[in-house]
Amino acid sequence: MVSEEMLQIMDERGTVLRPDLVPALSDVEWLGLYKAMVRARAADDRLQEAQREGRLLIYPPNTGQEAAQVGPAAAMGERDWLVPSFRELGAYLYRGVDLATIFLYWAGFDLGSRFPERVLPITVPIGTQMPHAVGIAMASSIKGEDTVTVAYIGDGGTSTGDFSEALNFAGVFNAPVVFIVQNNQYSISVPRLKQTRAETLAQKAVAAGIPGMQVDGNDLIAMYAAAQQAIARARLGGGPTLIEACTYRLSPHITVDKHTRYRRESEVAEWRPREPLRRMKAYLMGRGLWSEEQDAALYADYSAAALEAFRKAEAEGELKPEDLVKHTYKEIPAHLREQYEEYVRFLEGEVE
Amino acid sequence: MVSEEMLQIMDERGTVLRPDLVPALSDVEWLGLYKAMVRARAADDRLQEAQREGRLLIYPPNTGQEAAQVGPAAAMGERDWLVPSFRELGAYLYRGVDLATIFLYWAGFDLGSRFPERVLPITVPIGTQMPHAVGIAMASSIKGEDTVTVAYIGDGGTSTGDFSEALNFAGVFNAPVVFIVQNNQYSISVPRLKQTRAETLAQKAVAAGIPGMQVDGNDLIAMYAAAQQAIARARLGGGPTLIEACTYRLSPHITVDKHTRYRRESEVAEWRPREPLRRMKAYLMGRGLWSEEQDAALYADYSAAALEAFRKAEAEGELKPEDLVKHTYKEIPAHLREQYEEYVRFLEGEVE
Amino acid sequence: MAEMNLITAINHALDLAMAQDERVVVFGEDVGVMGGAFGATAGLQAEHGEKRCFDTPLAESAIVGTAVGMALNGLRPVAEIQHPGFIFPALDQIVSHAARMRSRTRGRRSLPMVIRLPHGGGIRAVELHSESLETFLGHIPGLKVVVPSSPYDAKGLLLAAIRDDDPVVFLEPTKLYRAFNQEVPDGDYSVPIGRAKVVRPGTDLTVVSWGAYLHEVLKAAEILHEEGIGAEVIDLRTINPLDRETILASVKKTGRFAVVHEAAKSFGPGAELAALVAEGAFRYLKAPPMRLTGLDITIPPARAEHHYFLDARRIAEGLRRTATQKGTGGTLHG
Amino acid sequence: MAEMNLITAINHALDLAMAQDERVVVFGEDVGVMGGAFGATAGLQAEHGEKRCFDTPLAESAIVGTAVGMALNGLRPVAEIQHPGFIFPALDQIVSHAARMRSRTRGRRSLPMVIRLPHGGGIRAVELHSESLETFLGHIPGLKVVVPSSPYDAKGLLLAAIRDDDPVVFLEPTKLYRAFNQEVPDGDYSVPIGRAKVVRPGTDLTVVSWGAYLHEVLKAAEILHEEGIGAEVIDLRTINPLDRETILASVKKTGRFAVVHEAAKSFGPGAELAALVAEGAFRYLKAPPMRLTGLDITIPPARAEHHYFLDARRIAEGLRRTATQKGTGGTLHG
Ligand SMILES: Cc1ncc(C[n+]2csc(CCOP(=O)(O)OP(=O)(O)O)c2C)c(N)n1
Ligand SMILES: Cc1ncc(C[n+]2csc(CCOP(=O)(O)OP(=O)(O)O)c2C)c(N)n1
Ligand SMILES: [Mg+2]
Ligand SMILES: [Mg+2]
Repeated sequence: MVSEEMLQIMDERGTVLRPDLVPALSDVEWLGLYKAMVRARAADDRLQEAQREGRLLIYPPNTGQEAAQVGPAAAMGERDWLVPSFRELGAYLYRGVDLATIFLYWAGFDLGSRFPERVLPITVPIGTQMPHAVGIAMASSIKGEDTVTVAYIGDGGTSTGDFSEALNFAGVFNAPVVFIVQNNQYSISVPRLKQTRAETLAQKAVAAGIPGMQVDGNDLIAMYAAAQQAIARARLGGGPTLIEACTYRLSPHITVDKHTRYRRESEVAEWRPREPLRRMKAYLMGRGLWSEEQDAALYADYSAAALEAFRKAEAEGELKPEDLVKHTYKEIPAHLREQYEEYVRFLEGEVE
Repeated sequence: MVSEEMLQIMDERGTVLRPDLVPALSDVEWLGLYKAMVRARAADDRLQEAQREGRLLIYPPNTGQEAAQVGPAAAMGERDWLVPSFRELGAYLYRGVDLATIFLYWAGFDLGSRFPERVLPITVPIGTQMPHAVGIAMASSIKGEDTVTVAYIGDGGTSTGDFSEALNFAGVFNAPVVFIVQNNQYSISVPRLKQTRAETLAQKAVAAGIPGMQVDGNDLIAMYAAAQQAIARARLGGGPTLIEACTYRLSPHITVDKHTRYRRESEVAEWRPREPLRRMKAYLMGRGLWSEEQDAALYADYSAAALEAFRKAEAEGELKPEDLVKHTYKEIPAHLREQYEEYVRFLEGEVE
Repeated sequence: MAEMNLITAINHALDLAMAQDERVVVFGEDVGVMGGAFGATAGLQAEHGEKRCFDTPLAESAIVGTAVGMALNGLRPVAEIQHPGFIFPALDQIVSHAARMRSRTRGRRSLPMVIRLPHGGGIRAVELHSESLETFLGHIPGLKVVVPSSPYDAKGLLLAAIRDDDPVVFLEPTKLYRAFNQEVPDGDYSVPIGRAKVVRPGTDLTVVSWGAYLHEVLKAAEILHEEGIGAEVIDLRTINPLDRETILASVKKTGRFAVVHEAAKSFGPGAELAALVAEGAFRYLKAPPMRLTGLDITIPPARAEHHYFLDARRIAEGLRRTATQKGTGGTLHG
Repeated sequence: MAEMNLITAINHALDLAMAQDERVVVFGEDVGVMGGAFGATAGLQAEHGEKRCFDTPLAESAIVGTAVGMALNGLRPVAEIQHPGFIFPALDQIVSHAARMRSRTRGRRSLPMVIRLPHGGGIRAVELHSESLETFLGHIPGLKVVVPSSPYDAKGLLLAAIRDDDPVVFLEPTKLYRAFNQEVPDGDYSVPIGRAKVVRPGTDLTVVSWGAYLHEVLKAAEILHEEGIGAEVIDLRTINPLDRETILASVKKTGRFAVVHEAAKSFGPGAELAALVAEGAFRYLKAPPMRLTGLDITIPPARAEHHYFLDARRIAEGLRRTATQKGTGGTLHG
């Protein structure tokens, strides 16, 4: 059930190798997907800058992984659920997450988790979101709804117990869920080859008896096609699929990470020409749908929009002390109210 | 890396189908292995009786799984490690565990965990022993020793996160460990088919990129052959193997389990003729090495020996209060000593 | 009204909740055809279908993790963990998600989910079947933790837990499953989470306990009664949030306090109770707060567990010491 | 002797232990080439080889579980967990095995292993990077738990932990990693596990704290000193087993007690300390024991964490209340 070869539809120069496999999107739609990648890139660049300026506390860059995120996000239906990990900027933005929200999250603001209903917030403990995705999908089945859940995880995350348990549950309950492994070749400093002896991460699906496939994660067309097919199958009751998106993290793990401690610049340089935007742009330009000028203008627009979003975000107030205790339980229990009141008394200098 | 077909060397009537694959053991050695199965069966029968008589608190029977246990245990080298789960009577006995120790364990006596150095004690939390086996094997590699670790788990246990994490570690560190999954078709009431959608449990190995194979777990010759090969490979630096032993739990999950709540008697009846002792006996008798009379006498001897072991075990004293606090830490900390002394004062009625 | 034991009361509560609200689903290891290791879910699959009561693979983290997902997507999952010690593989999902989702999203998402599991010992079981988990679970902000001590409370608290919009861990004292019968209403009712109950009034000392031990404490109180010592016994019922009001009111009246629990002493639940009494009723205390607890050891094997678990006699001895200690701790004239 | 910060002291301890004893191996996520998320293992792989210092896949349960196996097979493993909250996936291995193997085998097997992990907050990190784990770990019989508050103690306690034949969890206050330098001996020494230390003498009240907060408490003590209140400050250093002797001796002298910690209050480590003081020094107490702790909430996001974590001013305010409360709790004339 695991395909032997990595799915690639468009090569690294944007030439379509498998016209038979190209999904039937209009030119405008392909252009729309490309624009979503540019938007993610521009936002990512600005977020990285913001971190360097000290406006964010920390930030996990996304550069190079846009196709693996925009492709599946675009293939989702409106009422489908997205269960991200933490590095899915392209998918968040596509699924309607406000960039200001992302900014606020990494700025360490409390107000950063205002995600749309069907997009789960960022979660930090690696792997733990996988069972949530399966549970959401199981609930869809139980309720007789035909929504599908798309869940993201990294190559490192595939080593966690929760990942395996979740895949196995998904198989047993035939849950309508699509797992996207963004294999960006590193788990912080640990290279993919030291993460597991499995030849592919797609073959992790075999343990759960579900279909797995490896896709060129920098090929937007292939990522869209693979996700579309898997989502359609899940929607029709065909159960879960694991998609390994082979991509590369062109940036450090997080903005403060000195990645040359564990990988050579030359390796990064080798991957750079294969990155997804360049490729899709070549495809669109080859078809006369796009120009360098338009591209530069678009990037500039998105950059400006990002900066505007940041400014808006920063204008939001900080968390007030009372917000602290309001969201532990639906109703504030007595002991917590007392603790809060004691703190307020301290703040007011009214201590007896 | 996962074989397509289940390895069977001897069919259900004891006829050798694949003479080319029969390991080069002498007649006496094969007979010895068979005797080990009879010993396990006799002990198991007596332990089940003892439970019904109230001498044991609980007991997980083993009937039908003897080949899956004696085969690998016999293929191990003297200094190899055995990491059992809790239903491996045949393997324990073969690796030198005193039957009295097993008896004491299920009788709820404290003194029940006197296992030989290289046999880990029974552990109850399913799946958690797998990383221990890998750690032991990693330590062997680190120390430059050529010992191999053989670890047991059940079909239900393959769904745990610890199982997957352990397999993955074993692959990454090329650990000299052989995992035996005793697929006895049930995890308490949950049938194998509801435990995972994987067609075989052997294919769970694929997720970790290690070899996996499915073996007729009721075929002693096949179990010995498969384990021998895997152990030899591990010893020579070839890394881990997963062996799925397809067998059947002919008895209830534990002695107090009413197994007809979840499976039909007819299903059990279907499996009965395929059980491992009957088959190996036919093989030996076919070769003129064994007779029904000898068989009956052997079973009677082992039964008597088992009862004798139980009597010996029950003569052992119960745990004394001071033993309670002696083994939490290497040295008894002050607070625990005080707690103990307070208890002793209570027992002595000397309370102030 | 019918006489029933605690496990039947739980079974009735689940059945009722499933009948009333189709969002309620019940799952875990062996809960379907077999009806659970102890029979709590007997008949539910037959009655409500395989979609709403089903077996899972053997994986506690995924059991709790999928419950989180189901709760996010509109169901009210009730997950069963088979034995006390098997909560540990799932603790990460509880700490990192179940208890945290509301605060992580500043109240925008709630997780109405229940985790049921057997609790406590004295049942001569193998390892990890007799553990007490109050401390591990009680220290997790965002989680509610309840422990019934009777069939009536079991049904009422479980119904309350299932209807609560916060995640609740429902601890079921295994020893009480079939220990005694009690009249339990056939229909709907609930017992409020967060309220302790004075189950025996008294004036000489306050004793807080819960679960199976409550019954040993009541026996101990009877022993003391015959000696002329009146113990006020409080069934805690909820571990988090604690009902400090009921406890402190009693201690202020009696001036003496003991807590009795199965868990190990150090960092055990009794520490919190002793501390809150020392803080909240300091001036009323005539003797130090007393903790009668398990030893700071792993629960011993079945045949030695009687050294670990307290019976009424041993409890009475401890309470007697507290009740008779010279009352010179400057109380009342504070 | 050299001036160094806490993380360097840890690095030196690991290096020394590895050089002295070839059974010591160090592993975890990113500890090899990268030298660990905070640099604790920098250079160890280069110095001692890939067999003795290596990266693992991302799987905390297996990290601790393989450590158990290695310890059983003659090594002395030192496993690193990358951030505080990621101990939870491994807690089952700790409870069910690491802490239990000795009692399970009645002393026939011991597990000399160390689990190191960053601990505590105030570092403006994302979720699950700032947690305090004393209660979860302290309540597990068979486990030792230590927390250094200075480079000197970090090196000495870590060497003691590695040589201990019981499993030790070594909590490293992240906030102190690079907070200050201290003279630390180049060579071998150890700081005994299980001993608290009076780090500032005083006569008016006893304050117990540890880790990063100890330094805030010392600042608070300075504030009080200027007001004429003498706080005796004790660095707890070991969470389990607790050094009751040192604490009780101090409280018997001062008659007042406060514990200051980062963890949430309910069922937090302060409960145990307050309880043991109430039990063990009842007649000496002039005021109720005081707990200055985190709120009973999930640690808030970075920009709001200052509401949660206590600074010297807030600590001083609490201590002042305890120190000045009318001393009418019938003490001393008991
Ligand atoms: C359970 C857990 N352990 C450790 C970490 C620390 N950590 C954060 S990101 C990361 C690497 C994740 O690698 P991968 O899954 O490949 O995702 P990527 O960062 O490459 O997107 C680690 C170890 C964590 N967040 N959660
Ligand atoms: C972590 C954990 N969860 C649940 C249990 C309760 N339990 C005991 S045996 C068992 C079934 C195990 O099935 P399998 O692995 O197939 O082994 P078998 O009993 O068939 O030998 C379960 C669920 C347990 N011991 N450990
Ligand atoms: Mg990665
Ligand atoms: Mg089985």
